[in-house]
Amino acid sequence: MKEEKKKTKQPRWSDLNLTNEKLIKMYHSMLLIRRFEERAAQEYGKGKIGGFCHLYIGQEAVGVGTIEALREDDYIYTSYRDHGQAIARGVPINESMAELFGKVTGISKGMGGSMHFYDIEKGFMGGWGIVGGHTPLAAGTAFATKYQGRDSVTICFLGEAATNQGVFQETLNMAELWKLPVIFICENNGYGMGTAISRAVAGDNLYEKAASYMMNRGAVNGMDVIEMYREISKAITIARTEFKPTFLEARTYRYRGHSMSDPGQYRTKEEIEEYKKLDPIETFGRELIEWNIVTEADLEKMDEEIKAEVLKAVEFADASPQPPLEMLYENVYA
Amino acid sequence: MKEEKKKTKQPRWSDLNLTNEKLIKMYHSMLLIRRFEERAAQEYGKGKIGGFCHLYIGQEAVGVGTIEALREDDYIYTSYRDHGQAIARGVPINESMAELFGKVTGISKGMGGSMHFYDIEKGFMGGWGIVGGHTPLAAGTAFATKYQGRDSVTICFLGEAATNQGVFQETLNMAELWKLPVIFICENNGYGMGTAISRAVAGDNLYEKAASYMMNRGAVNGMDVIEMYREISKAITIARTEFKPTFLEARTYRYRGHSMSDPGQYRTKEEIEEYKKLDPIETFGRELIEWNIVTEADLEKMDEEIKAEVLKAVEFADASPQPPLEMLYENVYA
Amino acid sequence: MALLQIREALNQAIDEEMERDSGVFIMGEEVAQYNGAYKVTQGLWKKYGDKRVIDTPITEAGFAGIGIGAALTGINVRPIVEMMTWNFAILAFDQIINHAAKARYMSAGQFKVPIVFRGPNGPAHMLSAQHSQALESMMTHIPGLIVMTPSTPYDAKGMLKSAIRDDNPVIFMESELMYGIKGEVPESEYLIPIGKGDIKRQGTDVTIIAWTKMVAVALKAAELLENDGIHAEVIDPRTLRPLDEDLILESVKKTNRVVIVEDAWPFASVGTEIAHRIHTKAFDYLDAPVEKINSADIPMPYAENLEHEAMPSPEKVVTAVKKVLYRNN
Amino acid sequence: MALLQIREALNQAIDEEMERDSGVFIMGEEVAQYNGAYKVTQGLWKKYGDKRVIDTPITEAGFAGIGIGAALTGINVRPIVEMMTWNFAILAFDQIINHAAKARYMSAGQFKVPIVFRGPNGPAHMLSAQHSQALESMMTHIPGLIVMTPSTPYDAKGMLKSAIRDDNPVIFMESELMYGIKGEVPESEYLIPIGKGDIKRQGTDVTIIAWTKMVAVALKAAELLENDGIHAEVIDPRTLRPLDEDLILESVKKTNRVVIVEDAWPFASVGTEIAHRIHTKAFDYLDAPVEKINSADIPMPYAENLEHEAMPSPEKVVTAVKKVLYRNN
Ligand SMILES: Cc1ncc(C[n+]2csc(CCOP(=O)(O)OP(=O)(O)O)c2C)c(N)n1
Ligand SMILES: Cc1ncc(C[n+]2csc(CCOP(=O)(O)OP(=O)(O)O)c2C)c(N)n1
Ligand SMILES: [Mg+2]
Ligand SMILES: [Mg+2]
Repeated sequence: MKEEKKKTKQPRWSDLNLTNEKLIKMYHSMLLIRRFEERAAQEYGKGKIGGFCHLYIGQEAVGVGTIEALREDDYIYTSYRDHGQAIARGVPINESMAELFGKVTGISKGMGGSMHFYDIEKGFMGGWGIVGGHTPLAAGTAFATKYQGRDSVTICFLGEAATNQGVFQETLNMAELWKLPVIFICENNGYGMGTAISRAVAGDNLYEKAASYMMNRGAVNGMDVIEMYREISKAITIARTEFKPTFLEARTYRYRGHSMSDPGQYRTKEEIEEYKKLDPIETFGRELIEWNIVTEADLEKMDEEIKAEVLKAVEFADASPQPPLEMLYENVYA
Repeated sequence: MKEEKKKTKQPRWSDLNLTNEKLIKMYHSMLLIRRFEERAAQEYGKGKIGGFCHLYIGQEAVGVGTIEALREDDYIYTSYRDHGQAIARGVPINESMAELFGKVTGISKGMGGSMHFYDIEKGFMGGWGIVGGHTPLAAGTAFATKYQGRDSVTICFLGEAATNQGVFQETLNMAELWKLPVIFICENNGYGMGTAISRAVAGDNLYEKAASYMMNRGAVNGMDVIEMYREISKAITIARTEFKPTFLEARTYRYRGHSMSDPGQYRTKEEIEEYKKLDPIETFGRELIEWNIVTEADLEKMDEEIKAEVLKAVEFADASPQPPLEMLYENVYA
Repeated sequence: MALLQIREALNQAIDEEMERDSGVFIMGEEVAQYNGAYKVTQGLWKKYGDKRVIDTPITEAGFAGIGIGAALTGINVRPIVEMMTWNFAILAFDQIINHAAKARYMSAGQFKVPIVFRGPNGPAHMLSAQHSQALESMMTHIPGLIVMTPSTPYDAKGMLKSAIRDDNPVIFMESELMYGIKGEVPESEYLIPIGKGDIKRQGTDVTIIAWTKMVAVALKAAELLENDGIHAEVIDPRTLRPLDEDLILESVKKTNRVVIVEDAWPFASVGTEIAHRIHTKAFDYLDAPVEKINSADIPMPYAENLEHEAMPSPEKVVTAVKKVLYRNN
Repeated sequence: MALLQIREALNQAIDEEMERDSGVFIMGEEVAQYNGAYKVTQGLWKKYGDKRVIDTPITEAGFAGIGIGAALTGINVRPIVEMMTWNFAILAFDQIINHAAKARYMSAGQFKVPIVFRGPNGPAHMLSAQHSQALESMMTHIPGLIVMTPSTPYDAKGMLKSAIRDDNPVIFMESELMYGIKGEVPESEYLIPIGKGDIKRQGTDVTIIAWTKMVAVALKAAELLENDGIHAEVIDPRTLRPLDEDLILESVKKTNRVVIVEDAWPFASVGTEIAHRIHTKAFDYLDAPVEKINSADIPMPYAENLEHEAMPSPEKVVTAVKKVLYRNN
């Protein structure tokens, strides 16, 4: 790989109009997610976090590569595995950690928890717990922006197992029929809980689920933040200028269990190790160093800073109060 | 067409092992359905039949071509547009008409009405009113027969608009994943109520809805009882011997409104007339005459007999009693 | 005042709100080019075009969810989602219950959910079991939802307008058999507030509580009772959730006797809820336990005689009233 | 007798019925290779293999329907369909309500529908709104369904065995928080009949009615009340539909006072139904209106303190009991 780069003398992202600053931001964002979640896992172990907690570790390139390609007035929906995309969208880690801790300073004031992050001012529309259930919502937001004459784009992340849900197929049909500016990014991490994709989905290529609708579609290496950025950028242009949907299969992997309570006996250690060799953060970090955009020391320093920040977020969350009891009956109705 | 036949000297069904008797039965079955429903429409007009009543007129070749290819131990599911398939399966027209009249002598004892014909001894599993809702049931019966080591096949008729329903997509996935001996026959009559398929389904070829699952699939001329028989026979062999599902799109047309209350303003008279030129009963009748299997007079006589039979069915239905009031609370539970 | 059918009153409500607010649109099966399966949307597609009157594929969960997502976006988009009937809306219950009813609470008030789900509910005539279900009880069970059930053209229009303007998910349940019923509707604009019931007939001896098409049954029963010198008061809560408890309790405190009529099944129904509230909150005022007349506790049969037998009727209500009055005939 | 967890008792019930009848199989998300999300199916896949213990894709409507169709076939196939939780079963409500509950009636008895839908129901711990719903009220509303809610390992096993052998669709609702609870279970076979409730504690002063995990809350409250010299009877209906009305009314006639505890929402709930039946059928025996303690009428929040506040507790039950006893402390 190094060889090749030297030969071409151009980084592979040279066609993408990515400043060094932006590249570093992408790396930073991935690392921030990683460190945030590693710490969240520890806090979960200590009992500071309750309920289900689904980690994004291993999949960071998908969220970051996508979200860095968006505009401020675009929208994002995702499933319960939502910390990564929220942080990539700029939800502060203090509010994120506080939400996990069930505190009123959380991004959803402690009402939602790990599965239900919302930051609507940032177009971060959550954070939904019913597998596949959020996919028509995303199409609905795309419908609304088009209806109001805006050129916003809506992103909808979903797992590969979620693509089986009927409501998702119904949504694909309407999205194409009505030309909605929505992009479905299927994070194919190989498993839906303990079920490997081959046992859950008939057919060889997941992205062909959009085929019968003749929807724009394809697969992308979800372990590579640049490739994500590249492919999503194309889809965004199509959505923004032609109001046409896309279904993109991002091939990725989660290192951790499905949620914190998953012993993970359905796959081998070797399989996980193989994927770790493709780690999106490490590989991208090496590339940044090779192209002299950062030094090893820069990255180490960044890591230290992030870790300190994350510790502060834990302190913040810990010190924050629970929601007052009056909140129990608030916001049931507008 | 006549020319061609003379040239080949062989009827086009010569590869199909169809006796003349069987061919005549197929014609008879289509005509019986046609005359039964024409009469039902009249009785509906007189207020003898209540609720919704969906006629099969124009689509007879699909039901008859399919069902004539089945064995006695095979199963059939369909939607609310169910008279045709029931009669093709041998449900007596007396019991059929009585059901429409809401009489206790009806095939569902007056509890189901037009949309809910059941004759389980004949493997006629109904007669269901929720668009798409019966499709997993059919897969379930296929599951059950395979589970019990039988080589029965289950047929599931559904409308083209029904293919959009999520539960049908979910069912296709499991049918292929688990290799269930079920055959989905989509009766593409061009409309779901007043909505033309092009306004309801994204994509050009309906049968491609089975593509991503890599399911056996194809389209067939649903106005031609022989073509139906030929294609379904192939699918049956695959289902019976390899336990593999098929999705078949039968291209057909309904002459009447969606139900009795449909004024039908969404299509032109000309369109209907064009399709009537392809009438499955007339074209097949001409062919039978051309091949000297029947005479014009035979068919006329058959028609007279059928009409008389249908009139008797009306008399039977009329004379039959309503269900006794005690039945109200029967059969809620087993 | 104009004499309008309920379908016309609903049509006016939608039309006026669409005129008033460009964010209001309507989607559903056959609502546009076909003018609605029951003609509630007659003429709207012609007037407002494809953008605002939208025919959907037959995918209730999908288009309900698209409506919800559109509403959540918060850029003044107010979907009206027509369900051809509520029987089919069961397919969209996950979207309604798990998404529309929860979004605001889970986001600690960040979302508003201005959406109306409307369509006919309850048994019509000889449609048999899958097409004859009154599902308001399931919907009222869910916090986060508002449930409205109009019984007259006047109410239908004023209530639907309020529903469309409201920032919460509103379940709006009509009736196939009532669309043709006529009544007076003012020319000038009016709104009927959510949560406000109505006394459909004044009386002193017994309170009969009913909504949608059971109001007519109650009124007919009241007429019959008048022959026996019994003056029945007929209360229509109009909104079932939130319930106008005060109106009900006031009437009960006056009459001390109650009959509830609903065409839903009896077990854990709205009628049960109302009866329970009366039993607990007006316990000392009751001279007899509350009587309920329901649709029979069975899937609805097709046969006309059985269907008739299964449904509440004025005669059954009269019998129930006499029971709470301890009268033998 | 063996001391078993509820999950073990359920596991035994399934295992024994699968041994007994080759037509019994179980399908659902993660039931096979993963041994069940809550380990109820532990070991079954290993024992019975792919044919009879089947992992499904995450398509609740689809596999519920496949189960129903398999049951309808009438060739001795008895599916047990595991719903990972009942929150997700809402996606399958059309299949359950419009298909399973109607098939027999619409076919005038031609079909039997021997199927069990089972899984955990009700709030667990800090799972927030979409994962914390007790949905038995919606299910009991539907004629054609049977609804069972066990509270002990003993009941769980005997009830599930009866459910599997029954020829009707049975809604079997467990609880995440109860799977680990231990109790005695006989070695030899026994069945608990559908529709039979149980007196979980004898008492004379007040009847507390509760099911699934609220039974423990009721028993704890009864203990606390004992300190005040109040002898509470705790009734567990076990089957909610059909309801063991006789058992309940008998107790009420003895105690004259009733508190119902449920972790479902209050509006049109099973608790409302039970209260209503008591109010109408034991009107003259009641010394106070029935009190209900419910989960708060809100989508469930995540924060631990709020969730705790929202749930029924022994203390709340004690307060309610004192209220129906007109005691001030
Ligand atoms: C409708 C529904 N069914 C089941 C679940 C339980 N559940 C939560 S996540 C999950 C697996 C989803 O897998 P996938 O879509 O691949 O996403 P991933 O978790 O891998 O990100 C399951 C079964 C649920 N939340 N919603
Ligand atoms: C879930 C559901 N939604 C809507 C309806 C009302 N409806 C009955 S038939 C029909 C059209 C179905 O069209 P298609 O599937 O093409 O079958 P066809 O009637 O043409 O045979 C509609 C909208 C229904 N019965 N069920
Ligand atoms: Mg996955
Ligand atoms: Mg059609």
